Amino acid sequence: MRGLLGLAGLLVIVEALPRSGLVDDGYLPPTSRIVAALGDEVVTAEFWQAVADTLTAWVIGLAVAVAAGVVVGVAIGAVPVLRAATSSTIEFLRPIPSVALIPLAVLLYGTDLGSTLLLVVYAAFWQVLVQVLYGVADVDPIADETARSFRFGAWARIRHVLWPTALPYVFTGVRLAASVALVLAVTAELVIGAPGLGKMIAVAQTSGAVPDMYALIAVTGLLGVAINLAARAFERRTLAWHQSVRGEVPA
Amino acid sequence: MRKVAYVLGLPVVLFAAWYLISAGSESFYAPPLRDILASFGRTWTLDRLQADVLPSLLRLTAGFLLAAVIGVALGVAIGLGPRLRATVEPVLEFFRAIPPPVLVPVIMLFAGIGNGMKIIVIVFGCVWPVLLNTVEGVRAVDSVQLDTARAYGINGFDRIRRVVLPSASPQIAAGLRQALSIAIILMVISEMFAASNGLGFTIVQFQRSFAIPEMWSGIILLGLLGFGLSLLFRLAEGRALRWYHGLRAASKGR
Amino acid sequence: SGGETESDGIDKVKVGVIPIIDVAPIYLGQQKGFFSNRKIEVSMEAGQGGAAIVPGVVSGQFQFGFSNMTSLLIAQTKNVPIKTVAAGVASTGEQGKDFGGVVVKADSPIKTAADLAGKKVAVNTLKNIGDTTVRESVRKAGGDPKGIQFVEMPFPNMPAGLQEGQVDAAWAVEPQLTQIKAAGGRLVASNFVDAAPGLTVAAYFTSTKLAGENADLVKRFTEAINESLAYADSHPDEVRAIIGSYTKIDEKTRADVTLPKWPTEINQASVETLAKLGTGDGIFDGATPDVAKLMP
Amino acid sequence: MLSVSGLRKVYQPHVEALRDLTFTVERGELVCLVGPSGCGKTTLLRCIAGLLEPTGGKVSLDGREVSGPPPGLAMVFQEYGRSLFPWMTVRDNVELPLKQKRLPRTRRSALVEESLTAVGLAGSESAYPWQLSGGMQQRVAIARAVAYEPSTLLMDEPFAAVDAQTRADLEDLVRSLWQRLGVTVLFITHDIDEAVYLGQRVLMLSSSPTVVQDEITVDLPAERDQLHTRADPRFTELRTHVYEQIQAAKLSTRTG
Amino acid sequence: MLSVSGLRKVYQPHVEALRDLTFTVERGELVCLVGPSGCGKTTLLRCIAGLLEPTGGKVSLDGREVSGPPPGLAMVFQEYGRSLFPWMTVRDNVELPLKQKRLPRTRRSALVEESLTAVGLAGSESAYPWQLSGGMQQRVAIARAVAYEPSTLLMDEPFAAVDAQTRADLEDLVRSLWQRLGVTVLFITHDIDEAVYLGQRVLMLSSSPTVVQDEITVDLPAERDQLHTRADPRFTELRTHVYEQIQAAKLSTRTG
Ligand SMILES: Nc1ncnc2c1ncn2[C@@H]1O[C@H](COP(=O)(O)OP(=O)(O)OP(=O)(O)O)[C@@H](O)[C@H]1O
Ligand SMILES: Nc1ncnc2c1ncn2[C@@H]1O[C@H](COP(=O)(O)OP(=O)(O)OP(=O)(O)O)[C@@H](O)[C@H]1O
Ligand SMILES: [Mg+2]
Ligand SMILES: [Mg+2]
Repeated sequence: MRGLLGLAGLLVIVEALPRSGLVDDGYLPPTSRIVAALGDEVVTAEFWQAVADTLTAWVIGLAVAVAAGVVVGVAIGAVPVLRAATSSTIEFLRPIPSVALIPLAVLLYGTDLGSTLLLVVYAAFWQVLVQVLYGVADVDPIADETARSFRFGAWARIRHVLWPTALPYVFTGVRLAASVALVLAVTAELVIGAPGLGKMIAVAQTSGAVPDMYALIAVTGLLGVAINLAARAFERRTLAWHQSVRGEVPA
Repeated sequence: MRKVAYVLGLPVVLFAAWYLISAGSESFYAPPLRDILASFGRTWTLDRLQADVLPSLLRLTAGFLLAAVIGVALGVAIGLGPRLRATVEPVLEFFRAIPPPVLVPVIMLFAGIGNGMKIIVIVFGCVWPVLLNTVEGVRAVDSVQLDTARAYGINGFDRIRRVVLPSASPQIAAGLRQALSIAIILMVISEMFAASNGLGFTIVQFQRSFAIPEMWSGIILLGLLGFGLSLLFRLAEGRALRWYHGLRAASKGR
Repeated sequence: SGGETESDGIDKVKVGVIPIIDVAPIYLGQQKGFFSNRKIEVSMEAGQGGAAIVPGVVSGQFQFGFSNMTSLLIAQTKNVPIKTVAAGVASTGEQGKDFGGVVVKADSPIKTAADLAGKKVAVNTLKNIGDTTVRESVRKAGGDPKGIQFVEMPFPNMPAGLQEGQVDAAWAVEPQLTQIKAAGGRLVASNFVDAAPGLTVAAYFTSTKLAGENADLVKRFTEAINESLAYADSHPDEVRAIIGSYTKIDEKTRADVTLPKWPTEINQASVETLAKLGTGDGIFDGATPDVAKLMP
Repeated sequence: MLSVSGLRKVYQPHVEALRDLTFTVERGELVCLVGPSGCGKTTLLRCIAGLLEPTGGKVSLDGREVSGPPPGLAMVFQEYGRSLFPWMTVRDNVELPLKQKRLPRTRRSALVEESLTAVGLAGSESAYPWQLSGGMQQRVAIARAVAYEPSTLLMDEPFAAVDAQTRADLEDLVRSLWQRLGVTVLFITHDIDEAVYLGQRVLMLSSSPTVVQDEITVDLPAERDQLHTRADPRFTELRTHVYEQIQAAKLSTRTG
Repeated sequence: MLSVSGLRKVYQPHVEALRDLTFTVERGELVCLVGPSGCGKTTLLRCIAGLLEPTGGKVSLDGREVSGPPPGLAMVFQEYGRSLFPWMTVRDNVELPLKQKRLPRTRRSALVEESLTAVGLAGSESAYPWQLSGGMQQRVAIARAVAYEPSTLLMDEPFAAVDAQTRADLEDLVRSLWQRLGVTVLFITHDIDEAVYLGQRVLMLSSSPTVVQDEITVDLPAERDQLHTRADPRFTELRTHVYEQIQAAKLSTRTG
């Protein structure tokens, strides 16, 4: 409910800025004009096709990145030797921007979904991985000793101790990855020209159709908001036990 | 000795594999590693480093530090205030989902094309992991610790400084770590548009002028840069979080 | 290989293009059936520039691509295995009435190209066709191009960049050129015109591999493109209409923009000139492009 | 004066930890609180400290209603391990509240040293809490409260993890501190002997839903010592009385 | 049979928690361990459970050297709060080790219910640990160990947070469990009466550097009950002996 208030505030500011003449409305059109442009877009099948394309790339890419990030993260985090052996490689690969891999992606997949996926997965994977690694390191030693004293096997310790501890970190990782994946999906479309919202933004941009461009950017942002809402709701249900969700400190 | 082996082992293996597999490569865009390495020395001369890598690093540092300060400050405020969180979270999520390449032109409208724009782009992209992790870390502060602080009248800024931040610091460190590599990525992206120097600019320029081995050498340099920075980061973290790592190691019998 | 060949002998062909006015003929040709006549089913893949299109063509993901001439020359010096197959777009050759030019704000002290010396000029990419041709304009106007400070700025940002004084001048193309002029901007040079008469600005190209393996497909594609170019050149109204189908340029702007020329031949002399200009400006890293090798 | 009236606390969604508590503690009084496990003692202490909002009734300290932690209050938490800050050394943990009080540096170090010595931890100043044994951690928490020189001291089973001898020493420490500073002390314990030995009064809580089941005044001489006081027949009488009351409290819930 | 010989443990960088400990516990014996706070009892228990690598000496259980947690061992940790998993309900916490033992479902629920009832927590099965009072949490940890039906049971001050009456009940629970299952029990406590009441033997540790200071065999009848055993003159004699020994241990460090 309050969140709507925040968004409404943003809308008002964007309406007021160009109207007051603080910025040229040719470059930042007021909310009303952006909304009008959005209205023109949402009735076209092309628009929904683009949204669907972007979301498909996002969902698949995110799913792959999260699954891989969690599995690799837990494996590396739980086995100290692996961690020591891989950390330098991880640190080396992580800062390589997905965008620098565009030629490689195009080389391999052209403008197909594969291209977008490669970039999305590459970028989102590290977000999850790093969070999982920190989460795994956060296991309470006493809780772990308890499990060991009852002779929990490796798998049971991962499942019952390590995983619940890492879960809040994983959630943060997934939320970070979700938006990074969206960002990369749109960027890939934007630069490579794979079908989707990004391509529409690129077209609007080169054509100087400013309100359209902002309308499409807004759609991307709104997708982000929706994704976060879903993530929060899911988190509230799964992390009911966690300190951060137990209820805000009273008094 | 052993540490060095761990650090270098896997990279050496991977590079060797790359070297062998690519040795006979005919592909224009995936040249043999031999050529890439050969061009590395030629390309990244001292002049180049000074002219392109140094400005990049300065922008990176400025952007990262700014993002760290903003992320932590905002994160603490949001993490402590459930009402504030409910109000601003959607707006933040909205901006978080907007791709920086789309945003660069928009930011350019307001911030021009100088270093300011590039730093803003870096901040805009890498503030999120810091912010999110700070929020979560702050929310997860042990309730008994908080009660202790409250009972002893440790309030306001002191509570944040002495209890909330230290307690959340492991998670904040995770966020900063993420932010660092994102900052590098955004440094490159910001320099892809409207720049005339910088590491990102150089790489893009190589790509545009079909100097592919040079482009790959630039990507390797990025990796090395990231590795070096993360090493520095780990040193700093090891210092700041000594208590935490000690606590973790304590009952493992080590 | 040459795309997928269906059982009925129709070749599916992907062409990497930038969604701007310059490539209107291929869309028009597609609509008019110039490609299907020749058993080619074209589809356009819109990329944001050479970064995506050239690797796509080299790797065979696209069969053909569209790129500006200077980029192709650079590629040639690096032995990128590509070859042009047809002309893409050419300057109108009329001073003050070309589809690209250098513009300044109405109240700018810059009156002629010679005044650009020592100023900040926006181009979409550094070390490419924009800056070499602008330098030539300055030279021709009697100025010294050495002191020009070129900065990169995407075309869509130029109107704002100029307005806000982020740059002193901008080398813009349509539709931004019309937009800037409508906002009171003043044209100070037609750089394509200054560079060479009948300058071929861009061309369609393919990989040498495809050219060698499927000469027939390349031939049919070239014929289809040429027919499209010729048709476009003589039917400006249809061009203005088709632009609306793949861009978001509004109708009024579409009616106002200056359309380029679409000759069917690459003007080799102009390409030689471009090559010389580029060599002089050092954008080929000391190499000299071999124009003949690039030609169809 | 601390006064609790009609205090009620219901945890979400419907655990009624306290039903209706009313009692007062005079300024400078030392009152012990006993009651079965889970009856709501910790809840009560948290409400008094202003850490928990009561569902009903009110708490006031020196005439002012408690709505947040009142100044001059120190509390020793039952979860001693979690109430120490793991990122600070023992010295810093003890010193932190003193810094908040803006005491000068020399005064602070004197207080820290004095209190750590009093709990038998001189020499462990620069260790981190997690390098200490359970009992040592608990003593750090006690030292922190003692060094603070509070006007109201709330202690939640503060000696649960220390050995018998140390416990006796700490009991005497609390009594001497109380006598010296005139501090109001509310002391939760499970050890009935301890309650009788320490307190001027002992409040007995029933098991939940919790009310004040009974209360006795400990009419032993103010000068107490481990040997003689505990051997006093009146001491034995009192402790038997408390014991029976608690047993009654327990039984009442078991059967009812 | 549990045998500890020459056990030494030095924490990084140079805290010598245990100097040289040697003792044995027969199979099915119930031995209590007392010693001053911080003397190394918890450290000893961790070494026996195979959770901590000794610096010197060795621990063997039934003839096999302990290098990791041996099978059939259950431990109640001093930090009961942190040893419960906050993401699981009380029931799941107790049940989890049984699942690891691959007991059938019906057997598991029977054990869970039985043990929770034995510690007086029937009805709190579906609460989370952090919704419970300190004493209740500690009882969950005890229930978890009891339900496990271990062959060796290590308990580190397991009754520190519960009230006197519950404590007496739990003492009897441990004794009956021990008699019924023939489990070997090593029990750390600060309560000397408890040590004498529960154990067949009481081991007294010195303060650090820690060695076994003394040991007594509790020659009270095997059938014990709270009322009569504690009233037994022999009981008083034994507890006085232990008390004096511990005091001696303390004094020796204070002066030396
Ligand atoms: N956060 C909570 N949520 C729900 N119920 C709670 C919460 N905290 C405490 N309770 C319940 O309130 C009751 C009283 O708890 P409290 O901790 O005050 O008991 P206590 O008297 O301190 O017990 P002990 O002597 O065992 O420490 C218990 O039944 C407990 O289950
Ligand atoms: N992780 C650690 N690092 C360094 N020193 C430690 C560590 N853990 C325990 N110690 C030290 O070892 C000694 C013995 O600790 P231990 O916890 O075994 O004592 P204890 O007998 O269980 O005491 P208590 O009765 O207070 O619980 C103490 O002096 C403590 O400071
Ligand atoms: Mg309590
Ligand atoms: Mg201990």
